[in-house]
Amino acid sequence: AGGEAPALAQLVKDGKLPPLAERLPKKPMVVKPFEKVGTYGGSLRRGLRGSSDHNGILRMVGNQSLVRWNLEFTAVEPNLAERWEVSDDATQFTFHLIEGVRWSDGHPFTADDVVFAIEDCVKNTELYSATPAQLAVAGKPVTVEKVDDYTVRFTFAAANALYLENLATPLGQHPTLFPKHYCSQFLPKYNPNIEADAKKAGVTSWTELFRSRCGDIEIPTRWGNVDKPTLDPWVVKEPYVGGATRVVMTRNPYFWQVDTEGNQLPYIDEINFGISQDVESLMLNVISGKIDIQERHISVLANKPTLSQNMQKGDYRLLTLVPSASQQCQIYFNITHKDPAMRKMFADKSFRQALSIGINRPELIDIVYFGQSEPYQAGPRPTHPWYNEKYARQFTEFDADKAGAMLDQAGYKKGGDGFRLRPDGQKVFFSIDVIPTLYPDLVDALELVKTHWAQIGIDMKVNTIERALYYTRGDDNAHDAQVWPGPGGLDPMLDPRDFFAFHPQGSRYAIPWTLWYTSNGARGEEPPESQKKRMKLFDEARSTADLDKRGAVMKQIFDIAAEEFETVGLCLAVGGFGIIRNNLRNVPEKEPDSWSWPNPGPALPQQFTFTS
Amino acid sequence: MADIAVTNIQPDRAAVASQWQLIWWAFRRHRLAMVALVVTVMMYIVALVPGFFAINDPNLQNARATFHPPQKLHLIDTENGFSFGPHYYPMKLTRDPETLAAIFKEDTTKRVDVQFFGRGYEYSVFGLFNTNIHLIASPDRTTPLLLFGADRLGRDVFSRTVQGSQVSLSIGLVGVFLSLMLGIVIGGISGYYGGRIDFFMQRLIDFVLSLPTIPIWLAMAAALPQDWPATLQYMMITIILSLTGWAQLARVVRGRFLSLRTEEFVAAARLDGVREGRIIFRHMLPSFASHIIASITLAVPAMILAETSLSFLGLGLQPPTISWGVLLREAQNIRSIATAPWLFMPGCAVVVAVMALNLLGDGLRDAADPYNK
Amino acid sequence: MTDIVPIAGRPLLQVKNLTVEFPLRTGVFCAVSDLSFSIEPGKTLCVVGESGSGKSVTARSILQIVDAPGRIAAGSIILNDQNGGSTNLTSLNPRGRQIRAIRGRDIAMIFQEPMSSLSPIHTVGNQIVEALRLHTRMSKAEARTEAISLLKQVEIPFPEKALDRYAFQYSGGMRQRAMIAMALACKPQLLIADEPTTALDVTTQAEILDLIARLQKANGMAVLFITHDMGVVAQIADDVLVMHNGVAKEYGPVEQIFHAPQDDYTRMLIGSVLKLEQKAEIRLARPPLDRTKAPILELRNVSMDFGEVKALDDVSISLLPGETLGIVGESGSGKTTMGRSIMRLIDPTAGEILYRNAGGDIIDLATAKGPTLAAARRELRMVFQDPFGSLNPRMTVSQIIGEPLLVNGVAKGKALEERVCHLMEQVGLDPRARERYPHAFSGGQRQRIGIARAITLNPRVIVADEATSALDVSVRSQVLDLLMRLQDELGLAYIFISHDIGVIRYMCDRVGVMYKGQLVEIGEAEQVCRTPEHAYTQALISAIPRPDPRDRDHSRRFRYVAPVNLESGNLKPDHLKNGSSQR
Amino acid sequence: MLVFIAKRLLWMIPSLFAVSFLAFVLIQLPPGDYVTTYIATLAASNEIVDQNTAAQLRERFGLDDPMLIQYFKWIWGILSRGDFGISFEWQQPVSDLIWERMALTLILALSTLIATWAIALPIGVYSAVRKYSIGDYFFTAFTFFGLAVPSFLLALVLMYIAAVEFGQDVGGLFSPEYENASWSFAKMVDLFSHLWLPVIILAVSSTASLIRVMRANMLDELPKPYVTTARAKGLSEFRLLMKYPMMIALNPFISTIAWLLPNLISGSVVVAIVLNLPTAAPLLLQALMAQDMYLAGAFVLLICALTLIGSLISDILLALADPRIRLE
Ligand SMILES: Nc1ncnc2c1ncn2[C@@H]1O[C@H](COP(=O)(O)OP(=O)(O)OP(=O)(O)O)[C@@H](O)[C@H]1O
Ligand SMILES: Nc1ncnc2c1ncn2[C@@H]1O[C@H](COP(=O)(O)OP(=O)(O)OP(=O)(O)O)[C@@H](O)[C@H]1O
Ligand SMILES: [Mg+2]
Ligand SMILES: [Mg+2]
Repeated sequence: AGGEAPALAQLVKDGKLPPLAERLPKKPMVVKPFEKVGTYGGSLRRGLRGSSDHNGILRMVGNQSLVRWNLEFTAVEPNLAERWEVSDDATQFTFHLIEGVRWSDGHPFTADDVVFAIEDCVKNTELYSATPAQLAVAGKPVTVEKVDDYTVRFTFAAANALYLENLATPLGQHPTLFPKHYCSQFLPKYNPNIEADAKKAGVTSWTELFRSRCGDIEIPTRWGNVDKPTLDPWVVKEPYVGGATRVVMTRNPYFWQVDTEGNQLPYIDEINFGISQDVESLMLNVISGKIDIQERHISVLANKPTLSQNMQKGDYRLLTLVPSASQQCQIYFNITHKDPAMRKMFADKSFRQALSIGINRPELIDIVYFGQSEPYQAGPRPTHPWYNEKYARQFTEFDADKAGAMLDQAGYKKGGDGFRLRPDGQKVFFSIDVIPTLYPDLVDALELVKTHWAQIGIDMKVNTIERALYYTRGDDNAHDAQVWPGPGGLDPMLDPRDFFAFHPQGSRYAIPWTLWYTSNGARGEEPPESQKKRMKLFDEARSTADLDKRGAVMKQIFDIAAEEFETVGLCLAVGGFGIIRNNLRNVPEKEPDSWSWPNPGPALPQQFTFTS
Repeated sequence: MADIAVTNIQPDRAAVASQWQLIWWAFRRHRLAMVALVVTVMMYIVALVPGFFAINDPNLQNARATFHPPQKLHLIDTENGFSFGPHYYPMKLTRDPETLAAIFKEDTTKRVDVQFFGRGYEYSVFGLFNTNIHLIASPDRTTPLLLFGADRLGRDVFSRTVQGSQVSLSIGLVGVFLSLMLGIVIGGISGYYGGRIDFFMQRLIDFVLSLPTIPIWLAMAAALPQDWPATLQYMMITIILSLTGWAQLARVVRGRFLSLRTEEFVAAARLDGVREGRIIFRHMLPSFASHIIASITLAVPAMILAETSLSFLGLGLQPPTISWGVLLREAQNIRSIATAPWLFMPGCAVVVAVMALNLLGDGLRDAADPYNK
Repeated sequence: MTDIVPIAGRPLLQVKNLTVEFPLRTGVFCAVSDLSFSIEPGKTLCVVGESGSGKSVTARSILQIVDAPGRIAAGSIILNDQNGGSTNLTSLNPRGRQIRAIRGRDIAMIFQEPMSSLSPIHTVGNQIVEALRLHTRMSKAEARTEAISLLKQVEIPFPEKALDRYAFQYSGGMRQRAMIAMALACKPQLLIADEPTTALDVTTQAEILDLIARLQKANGMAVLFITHDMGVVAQIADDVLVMHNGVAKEYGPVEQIFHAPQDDYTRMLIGSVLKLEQKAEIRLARPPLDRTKAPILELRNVSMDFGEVKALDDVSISLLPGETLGIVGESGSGKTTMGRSIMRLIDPTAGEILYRNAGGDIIDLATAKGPTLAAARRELRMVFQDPFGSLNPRMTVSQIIGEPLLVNGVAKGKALEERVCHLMEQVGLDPRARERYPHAFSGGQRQRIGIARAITLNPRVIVADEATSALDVSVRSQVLDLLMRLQDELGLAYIFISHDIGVIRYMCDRVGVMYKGQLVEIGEAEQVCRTPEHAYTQALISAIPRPDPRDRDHSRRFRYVAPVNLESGNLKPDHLKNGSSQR
Repeated sequence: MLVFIAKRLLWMIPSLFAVSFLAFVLIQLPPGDYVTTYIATLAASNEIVDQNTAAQLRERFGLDDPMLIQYFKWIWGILSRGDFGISFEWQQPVSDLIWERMALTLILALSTLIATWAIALPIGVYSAVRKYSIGDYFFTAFTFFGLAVPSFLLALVLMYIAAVEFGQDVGGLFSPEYENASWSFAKMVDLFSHLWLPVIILAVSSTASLIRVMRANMLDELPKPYVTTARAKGLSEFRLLMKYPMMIALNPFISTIAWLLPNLISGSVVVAIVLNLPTAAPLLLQALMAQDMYLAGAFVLLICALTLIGSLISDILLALADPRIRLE
């Protein structure tokens, strides 16, 4: 028999709460503490930034999906579903829920809730005019049926081999998001008076009301309603609403996990998210020891010396983040440029190759990244089983002379002022868009690249622009080139934007091709064969459940991508870092840094504990 | 009064000075203002040819000099015998492996003599020709002289400060003067005529005043053509801002003019046949000159600093453009406060500029004040 | 402090070897040098002298309020109080508590330029009450009552209402009287009056002089009286100090000055007085005016109301080319308002002001606009009653005088300089002072700047509002002669607003007499001065002080009281009252 | 006067319309809309929004309507129901979000105003009267410092010192226990105990400029003859200054009342962000950045209304302070 938090024990004694045994499932999920069994108590302080930081809460508490990632970010593990079966064609997934799990108000969590969440909520076209991508395959939404009280079956119209991985990401939380007994009151199907209720609540429609009460995965209102039952270790006490200066979450007395000694989790009583508007004040709180664990927002390389120097003062240790991204700075030349001459230039592979070897990467890494990286092009990180040496390292050797020769050969001869001319006589000139507020290091890096390229006769402008504009220019295909960190270092399946024209807002070297791909050829521009081939291969990989087979397919993609050399990378994504107060234990000091592995969530904060 | 009892007055009629001469004479007596004038002129000379005064290429990144503290320029060398001449010692760099913090130590065994009018990096003068002669140059390119230290990329803060003066002392001022002119003219007309004209002008001013500035900034940043150079864009922003910024001055001018216009000397000027414009500018405005001089001298630092706030919001000038605002913005973080306070040296430049301009303004005010003889 | 016993032979104030200097760019200017005099309680010392001779500077030195950069370079000013103590005022800190206690309470001062010396943003009452409460223990209400009675004593009509009005709503003379009321508020031991009656008509002036004399009698108040009006000097002075170029030319009893002057300058001064007693020679030499010519300016039924105050009430008058029309009248009777209406500085509420311009076209100035008005203004000029206020404090004198020439494109550069110098010389100013700002001039000098400015453009009509009130007699006669010469040369017409009947008689062809906004009498100057018809005019003429100390008979004086006394509500016929009936 | 005020109030209506419309246009002028910026924000943490979700958001917020229609829908909501619309970002009615923030902003603005004037006016007068004295130089040096140091840098340094050297918690306007508490006396006390730091920081630069301007204006008024008259009455130098030249030198400051509030809001954005103040500025900025139109629009509308009122008040004060203007 395990223990429970003293405060809860007191409530039980007062008769205000059922005893622990009644609150826990029969076979509660057992979590092995990272270091040792913890002790109850304490309030964990963490910072949020501004008003759009709801994902900062999600990452900490909101990972209670049917499945979850393991700590290493390599495999999917059971969570609310204690096991599952997948049909061979990867179209049917049957999940067996842990029996006796309760929502934070004590109401049992059953298959009905999952069916309700998908069938009544997500598939309600008034609420979701389009089904979230994860839950739709081949344009058709998934069907969810209740097999028994604790068994649900998901059926897709076509193979969806990645579904489990997707389910483990934050975007896969829909099935466990909406408690039927609470949220049904906001649906017309269950509540005929819903429009009147909406009026009374001061909103214009029932959908507004639903969202403000039940939230959604990535909107602030998910944390704005103290009444909504959840399955999370902590529940909202002081909500995240407009104008709030902090958010407080308190332990969920019905949380369904225990440690190896059967003690109900979480150990920590309360989480206190202070909301800072500015990173610097967050930094101040960190170095003066007012934050217990933080990596979000402060993980800027330039902060590292300051954070290191204040380790003693702030009484914390450093947390190393393993980037899941592959590339610190990927340069996307617009191969599909509107101007034919520019297009021709960027589409010229040897031009791109010459520019790539014209960059003195070691110097750049030394200056901008404190020597903390290595030259790199693209593809899975060296530690990943699908690592592709050629794709990752080709054309990273700095050789200005060779670059010059290549450019000469490609027809870009030097003009009078030392800068090269295009075959049509125009000076070679283009600008690279970068968002300084978001990625200040990329500005520094590009500045250096500019000087390197000037040496080989290429004139480039570092175009620092505002965020929304960056997107608009990309969407309009109006950019010469843009930079962004390249993803897919540890999760190549989830964001393959650099490997082929996959992401309409990410694969910035050929946005029209991505449109062609995502719209099944209806929009955009038809890509060349090599792209089409990769698109097909990726679709194949996506529907391959077998990991090895899938890897083989993906490796083909990397080979082609390496050959085509569409994007130019600078260096391997640099590891981020964070801080952990010395009295906070059970925290892995090294963890992946990814949205798919929404750190630190999969490290299970419910088993974090304070030592005195 | 046949003869005034004046001693030492030249009898010559022509000995009488014009008002400008008078002001200049009065100004010259004001020692602090003269110093301020000299400083201001020097700052503008620097701003004209910053390359000449810079020691190192302001954009040159140097891996071994990141967060390099300021270096001392020695005059007397006692380490290697005894000798005179401006020189410095290169710093030796070691890095703390854990914290990545750099540790610099002066290496007194090596001595580098600085050269005056020596050769350094190449820069262009007014965009006309290129040269590489600098006021101060260091013969040793590998261990450059960093008078104000270096920033996170090992760039020379001194040279950047010098370079930044160009933008900071010029572009922002365009807006200042534009809004000044608009404010005086519109406020002057409103206050001079009063009545109905005033009423409508005031509604216009109210309207402009209540226009929210932040959305204008944001909209502006987006609306300007992207292929303009950063400085031109920024100039446009300041100009457009001045199109709303005039309203404040206009209100103040108008308030003052409303009472001034009842003064007898204004009536006298009107009878003299002076046109409205001249009445406003030549007759009424001087009575208000102190306020306006004060406003200008205040607006200049405000403009230099506004740039820092603008870039804080992701607007305004952005690196790689160098201006004092950008430099300060880059320095504005806990890291600089805690570990690299020399990054605030551009702030000292701002202080000096502000001080010089204000003292200059004070001097002008005093010199133009008829009661101050 | 009401019943003091004058300590015989012990002067109240002793000024010894006073020297006041103004350091200027080109050297040190000595405004007063080595000046000594003393005043006994209950006595009056009149200071006369050329305009700019240092009278005001001397007066200001006593209170330690000489304008920067002026400084008392040498000498002492001893104030002997009634308890036997004495203080050297020059040794006191000008901001200190001691001198502050003396200012206003022991020594009060009436400034020469009352129009600029009152705060523009406080009511007159407020400023008087402040003076009262500063040195006495009066409550607010008491002080207010006292202030009302003071205003009444200085002849301000409707004092209860006037108390709450602002200086710019007062006429020039009313402001001056307000200043006087303020200075008298605390019943000082010494009153320094710097040309306190320049803006007052003779009847009001007589009342004020009587008031001062009463206080002198009752409180033993000593008076230092600066004036250009030798008539006043003759009437009130015990001693006279004649100044010239900062030094005392003559200092002695009034009898001596008038009847046995020792100094040449004094003799010249007295001579000028006599000159102004008659019609000007130039005037007499001129052929009579052609009365048949069409008037150059004609006012038809002009009225002007300021709220309930009717400043002009249905005034009709005409002016012939080349004519000098004098306007006299009680202070506050609307003279300035008339002048300003003609210049269209204010828009009259009713009536027409017809001006026949050089081309012969008739323009209604009351409604003219834009270029028509601007063109007319070139030919019509004005000398303002307030010389200080009408000079831009931030322009040098040469700029002020040159401005009309410059903006009308008449002269530029060197030529302009020449013209300015010439004009300054014409009005008796030293052209070398043209780089100075207006505040560095004496009151009379400023007035001459105003005159110089008015004659720059060779106008056709000049409205001169008290244009020579601050000038000493000799300069005044020079300036008047100049004006008449110009008139003959250019065919100028003048509207000459003045309180000085002597001046009117000296140069005017016709005189209009105003009373409470109405033109009550108009006629040939000689005739109006000799045999006035209207009772008010008779009272006016009767109140002219004689420039002879032996003739101090006040019994000739009449006081005119308006036919309808609206306040008491009973109708009374026109009646003449024996001058200061209270006595 | 009453007629004047009534007329001015009436005129505020078209002004408000014009400004709100212009603001609405301005807010939308930057490329993209709320959804784009929303996606961009999340992308900054490499977080991804489902494409379908994005399209859906757009439809739900009516972002597909033409702007005019959006504007009129919004204005009509305000006029007919006092409904300022809903904040996209918070899914909350705008009116729930703005009032408390506006109130705090006003408190901060007024405190700053009082502090500024209380410090600056006497110093300005002193500097003018004792021109080029040691004291004048001292204050001059102070003002230059205040002018040249960006206020948020000052904020940062003060916070750094307070946090690192003294272990004090300085951000925000409330202690944690009052953060979300309802209003009470204790909360007010807590508020004022936190208010001083932002007030000082915000007041520094405005105080500095106020001192300079006041000094200049006083220097103009001091030699006027009416000051001498007052002096000759025996008035003490202090009372004399306060009553006469100061009242006239104040004229320009009265004119500034009009834009105090908008200035404080735009001027304090960065400071408020650094110091974490729960005032309108950061929320407004955030709303603008996110193109959360209705929230931003409501703020802008309120600020505009307050500006117009401020300008009315300032005009009334101007007329009260100077009879020459009043009696025109
Ligand atoms: N601030 C000043 N700077 C320079 N000179 C001055 C200043 N004030 C006065 N003066 C000069 O001092 C002289 C004496 O001036 P003051 O005012 O005493 O003359 P006044 O005798 O009162 O003449 P008036 O009768 O015209 O008023 C004048 O020549 C004047 O130009
Ligand atoms: N701006 C004004 N507002 C209100 N009343 C005014 C104004 N100007 C003049 N008055 C009033 O109009 C009347 C006439 O004034 P005006 O200045 O014409 O008198 P005046 O004859 O020139 O007197 P003085 O000889 O004293 O200068 C006075 O009662 C005065 O108080
Ligand atoms: Mg005088
Ligand atoms: Mg008058």
